[in-house]
Amino acid sequence: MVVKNQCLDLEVFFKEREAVLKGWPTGQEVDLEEAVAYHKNLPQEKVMVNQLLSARRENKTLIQPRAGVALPEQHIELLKYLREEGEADLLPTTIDSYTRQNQYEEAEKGIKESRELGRSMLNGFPAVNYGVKVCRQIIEALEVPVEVRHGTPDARLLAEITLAGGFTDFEGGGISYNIPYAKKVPLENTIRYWQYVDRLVGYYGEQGVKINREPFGPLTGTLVPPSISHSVGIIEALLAAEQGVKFISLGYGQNGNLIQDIAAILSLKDLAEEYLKKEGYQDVEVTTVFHQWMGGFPQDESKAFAVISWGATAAALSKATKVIVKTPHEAMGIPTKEANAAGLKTTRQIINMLQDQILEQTRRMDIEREIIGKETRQILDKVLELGEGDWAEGTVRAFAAGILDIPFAPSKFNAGKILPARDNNGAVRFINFGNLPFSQEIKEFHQEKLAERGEVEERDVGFQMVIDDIYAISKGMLVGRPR
Amino acid sequence: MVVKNQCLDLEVFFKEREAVLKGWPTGQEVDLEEAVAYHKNLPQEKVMVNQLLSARRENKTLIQPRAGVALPEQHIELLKYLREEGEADLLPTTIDSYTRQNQYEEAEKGIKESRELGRSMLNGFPAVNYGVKVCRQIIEALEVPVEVRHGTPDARLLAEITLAGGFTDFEGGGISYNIPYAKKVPLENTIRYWQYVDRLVGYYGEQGVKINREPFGPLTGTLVPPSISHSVGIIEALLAAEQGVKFISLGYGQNGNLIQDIAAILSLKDLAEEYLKKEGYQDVEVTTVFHQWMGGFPQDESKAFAVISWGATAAALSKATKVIVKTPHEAMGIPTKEANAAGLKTTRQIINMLQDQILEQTRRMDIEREIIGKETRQILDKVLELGEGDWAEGTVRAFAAGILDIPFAPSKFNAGKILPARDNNGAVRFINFGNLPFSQEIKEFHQEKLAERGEVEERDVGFQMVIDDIYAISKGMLVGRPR
Amino acid sequence: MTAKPIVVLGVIGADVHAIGNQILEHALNDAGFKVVNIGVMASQKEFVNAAIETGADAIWVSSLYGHGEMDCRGLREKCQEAGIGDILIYVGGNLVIGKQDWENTKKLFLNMGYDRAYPPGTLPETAIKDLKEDLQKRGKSRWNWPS
Amino acid sequence: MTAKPIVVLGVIGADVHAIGNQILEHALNDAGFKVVNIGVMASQKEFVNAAIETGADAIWVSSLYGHGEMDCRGLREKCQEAGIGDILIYVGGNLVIGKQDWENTKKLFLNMGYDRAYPPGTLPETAIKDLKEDLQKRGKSRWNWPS
Ligand code: B12
Ligand code: B12
Repeated sequence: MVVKNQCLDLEVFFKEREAVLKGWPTGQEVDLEEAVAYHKNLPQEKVMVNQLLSARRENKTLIQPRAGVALPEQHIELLKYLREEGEADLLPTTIDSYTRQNQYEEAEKGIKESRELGRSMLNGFPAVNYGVKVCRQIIEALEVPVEVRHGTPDARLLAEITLAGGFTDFEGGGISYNIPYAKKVPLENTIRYWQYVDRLVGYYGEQGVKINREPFGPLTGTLVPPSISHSVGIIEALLAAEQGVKFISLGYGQNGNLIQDIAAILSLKDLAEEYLKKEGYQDVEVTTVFHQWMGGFPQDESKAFAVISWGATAAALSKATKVIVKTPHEAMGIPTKEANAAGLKTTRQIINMLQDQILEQTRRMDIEREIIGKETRQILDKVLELGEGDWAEGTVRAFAAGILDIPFAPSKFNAGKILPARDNNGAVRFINFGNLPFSQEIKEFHQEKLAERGEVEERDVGFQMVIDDIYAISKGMLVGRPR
Repeated sequence: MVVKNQCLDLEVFFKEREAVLKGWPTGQEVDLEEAVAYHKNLPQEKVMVNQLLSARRENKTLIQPRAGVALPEQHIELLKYLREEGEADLLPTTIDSYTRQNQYEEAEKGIKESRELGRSMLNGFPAVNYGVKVCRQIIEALEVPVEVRHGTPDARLLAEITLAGGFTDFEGGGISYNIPYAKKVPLENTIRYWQYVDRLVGYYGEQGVKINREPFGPLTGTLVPPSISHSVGIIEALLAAEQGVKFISLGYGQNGNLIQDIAAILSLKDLAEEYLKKEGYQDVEVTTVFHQWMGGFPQDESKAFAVISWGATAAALSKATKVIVKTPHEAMGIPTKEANAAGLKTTRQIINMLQDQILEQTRRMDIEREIIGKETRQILDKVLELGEGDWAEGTVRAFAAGILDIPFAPSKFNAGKILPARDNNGAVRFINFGNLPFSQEIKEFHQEKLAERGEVEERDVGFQMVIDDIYAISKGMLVGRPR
Repeated sequence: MTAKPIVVLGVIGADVHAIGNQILEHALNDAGFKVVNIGVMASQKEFVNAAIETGADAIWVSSLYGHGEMDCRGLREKCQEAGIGDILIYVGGNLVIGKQDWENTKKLFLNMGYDRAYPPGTLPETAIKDLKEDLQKRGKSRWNWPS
Repeated sequence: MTAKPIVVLGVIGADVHAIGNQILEHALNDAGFKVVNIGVMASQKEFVNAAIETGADAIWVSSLYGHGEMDCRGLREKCQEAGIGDILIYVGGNLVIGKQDWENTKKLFLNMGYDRAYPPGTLPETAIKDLKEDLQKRGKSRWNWPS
């Protein structure tokens, strides 16, 4: 199968749609025309795009948790609590892992078990099984916008049901919800699936309904160098824009070095706008998402609060449009609603205290921005070259060639040849470049930075550093120093 | 009574000493010669000066809690716990409020009630009542240095007993433990009392025993502009140096604006060294202490964790030699040992994650340093002028004239004419200068900064801002915006 | 207009926490009371004397530093001995040591004879509203409160 | 030197958490084992087949994402049916949903037939030490472990 970056023909789209809706009985509940009308009747403050754009305008950082349980009543109760007690600005509905794999039968079992035990046996909310009506109960019970957050390679049916259900933001993308979330799903397939999702969002847009799309920024969440996640995010933005998507939030997972993290958020927006313009998508609005540390967390809750605070700090100082919040239970398991609210409140306090503070651009920050810019452009330009002008084809070929490569990812379509590690100040650099198309200048920059750490630690730059870095934050450090 | 900044004559000192030791029966336990020998036998790592100087050398920030309960067994257990579970680098013994007022009879009652109820009925450890031997039990039970922290206007007997008891650091000063901690004790008295304490420390030093002295930096803990606390700290350093003190830690209470806080710590050390040199004290070692936010805390523990983290962040980025840690119970009451350890662990995680990160000097930081430097010099030079060259006399006259003035202080010897408030970025400025001897340039700087806030908030610069700022952090903000 | 109701305000014991005291004075003034602020480190005797001398309608005792339980015991009895046994006495702050169950603490202080007790972080508004009501109940409704 | 003991390693169910799996592989290799890593999203059947095909001495099952309780049930029985009923089976990760009492969780998995179960955050060293002991008990003490 070959996938081209072309706006899907409406006829093709509607034909495909029939099959998609047959994936599970609830598909039949979806009536596009009626759904458009439903959206148009939503109060303005329940529309994600409105909240994001006004936050961007006012230089504010909004806060959003992750949350999803198996039973609708409990899910609604949870979200209400996170709004009221946790002071969340935006809400999520995190989808369970069976639904993410389109295993709706398994999800049904999970619902049953959960009903019997009275507690959630699923790690998220199985929206497809519940269908449009129950989704709308969620939307109607809450006064703020709700986003679908998941990790689904083929999210066509999920998108149909949740968007008809009144959700106004949909996370994911053909790369970001494949390579970190799947083992053997071909990229051309997921890019195609997500063209469908984006086309659906584009279609809603053409009917006057504003829906936001958010590629999943953090990927594997673990030592992902900014240029890697930026490249993926920008490609997904371009693919979405081609399908008519007008509102895109691009995400980035905190690495922990403040300067690098701020530079990453600033450059992400600049680069995305640069490429969108260059490719002829003039009217796409880009907002940014900062994810608090996505790798392994400390088990101790007091220490987890510190990691959460540090994430909130970087989010506030980078003026990201929103921050996705972790909880003190992160290392242990899906949080209770109290723990979830605790993470939100810590974040809220930091965001508020830093709201009016400004960190100046410094020389180091300029250097980081420049490096991230150069790396991202070198990757993206090579992708386009490989695709002979087509971003979709280019992406498939670039992954095959290791030009795009995500560290620690489970997918067999990922080369897995690059190796990241922290430098002596905790910024994430490359130990191995794999086949990344970086210039000599860039490579030397990374090598020097890592050599500096090697000298301080009196050891070779190598895999043991990577392992130490993977554990570092959970063990109370940023840089994984030898013991 | 007139007090002069002159090294106490040893004969005078020893004569006074006899009376001091009669203040409570335990005074008779103190044998200076034996105490010197005891100190010389202490393991090097139990000596505060060693820990502070090596941290300063390695650019590390050490962490220290506050803690003290009525019963020795429980006190030792508490400190051990804070060391082991809380990972504290340095330990304290916080003294109860009766002892601080030399009300040893009341303290005795408190001990009795505590024994009967099995829980502490005192807000600290009554060291005088227990005497030298029990103090040494504390020192011997722990592997790190322990500091006496209190708030005692007349701490002569307390110093005698605790220093003979093996403590290697003693907090306080004639100004900083009077004006914020007393109502009607004349300044000349407390300066004289603290000359005694400093002379005692100087005497130990002459016998080869290194004891650290730490003026209490945060004063009233609430919106104290850096130049105010810097002036007090530097005067106390000069007074101490005159009595032969060689190791001084100068403190500063976090205000919340990162740039101002970093500038404050950096300028504190520079200014202190400048004045010590200028006044002929060449061999005094200055270290710095950063106090996490000392004003009203949020009641919500998750929010308190954020305030603690933010304090740890500023401490780490300013490279203060140590940071004094708050707890998630701060707004509610004296913390349980678990809550105390929680504050330490949060701080530890932040300090570790930021250990290797560097924030560059920026233009704004330079401006803040310059402003703090100018203000402090203008105050100090006027103090010296009023004292006709004598810092002690100058201090007494300066407080009488409002040249030195501490916001919100309870002492009737404090003019109480200055009024601080936050500017639009949260830095603490002056609304009223009282009689502070500031140049027109400085005054205009503050007025402009506050006018900017007034415009944003569309209200007059005035007392309502002060009230709003006093509550702000406890209500989840930094700047107390109008509702 | 009639005379303003009078409140004696102070921080009891060896307690020097001055900030809340200054804010309470300001808030009571704003609300139309006459405030007699005896400040921090006030003894029970000073509270009683100030109340007698000024013919006060209420006493507001603060205790922040943790010794409240020991310091506050007996104030009601001192007032009775001095012949002002039925004066309104409120208490607030961080009354006991540590984070304790508020209902127990409240009971403790009400049993000591305080008319009302307030937990940490109470805003002045809350207690001022109560005070106006309590005074009204005592037939002092004729005061004209600034609105 | 004799042949290395063989461990089948994988992440069960629809779980894609790959980092711990990669680290475990590395650590087992370093400790002298032969690792057959079937990776993430492995079904019970894949575990059993890999164990049979390679004549494995142990199976290490990871479950991080919260569905461990549902996914892990029945693996011991499948092994029994396949004739390798007494193979060592360890399980670790974030086995259940949420922060739950570990002793209960452990019992749950031991009752399902797992030989050992490890709580979140277990370091590879810990379990490798146990594995060596368990193998030794089974008479496989002749292996020469790298020191
Ligand atoms: C990184 C991460 C991700 C990445 C994974 C990228 C990838 N493909 O690998 C991304 C972002 C994609 C992700 C997705 C999801 N995640 Co996730 N994720 C994490 C996180 C933060 C770190 C995991 C990690 O890499 N740790 C570092 C490695 C080295 O440690 P480890 O995995 O724990 O493994 C070690 C030990 O556990 C042990 N061990 C593991 N297995 C075994 C087996 C044996 C036999 C032995 C002896 C030892 C052992 O040894 C390993 C090496 O030291 C954890 C929380 C945490 N720990 O802080 C959550 C967490 C595991 N994820 C969770 C969840 C719910 C999900 C999602 C379902 C939904 C979501 N919230 O987005 C999806 C799942 C998708 C799917 N189908 O699996 C939950 C699981 C909840 C629960 N059990 O109650 C956790 C605990 C977070 C939380 N508190 O909610 N996640
Ligand atoms: C600032 C501060 C200090 C400053 C005080 C400066 C000064 N002279 O004012 C300094 C640093 C000097 C200090 C010293 C000490 N402090 Co102190 N301090 C604080 C802190 C952080 C804020 C207090 C404050 O100003 N709040 C802002 C004002 C506006 O609020 P407020 O005082 O609570 O008052 C309001 C309400 O409570 C209420 N209210 C108060 N009284 C009354 C009375 C009535 C009738 C009513 C209706 C309402 C009411 O209205 C007020 C206005 O809104 C608190 C903890 C906190 N709250 O976060 C600890 C705290 C009060 N201190 C404490 C302690 C123990 C001490 C020390 C003994 C020892 C120490 N740890 O250093 C010494 C005491 C010295 C002494 N002899 O009193 C403890 C008390 C513990 C307890 N009760 O269990 C606290 C709670 C901190 C803690 N958790 O350990 N402190």
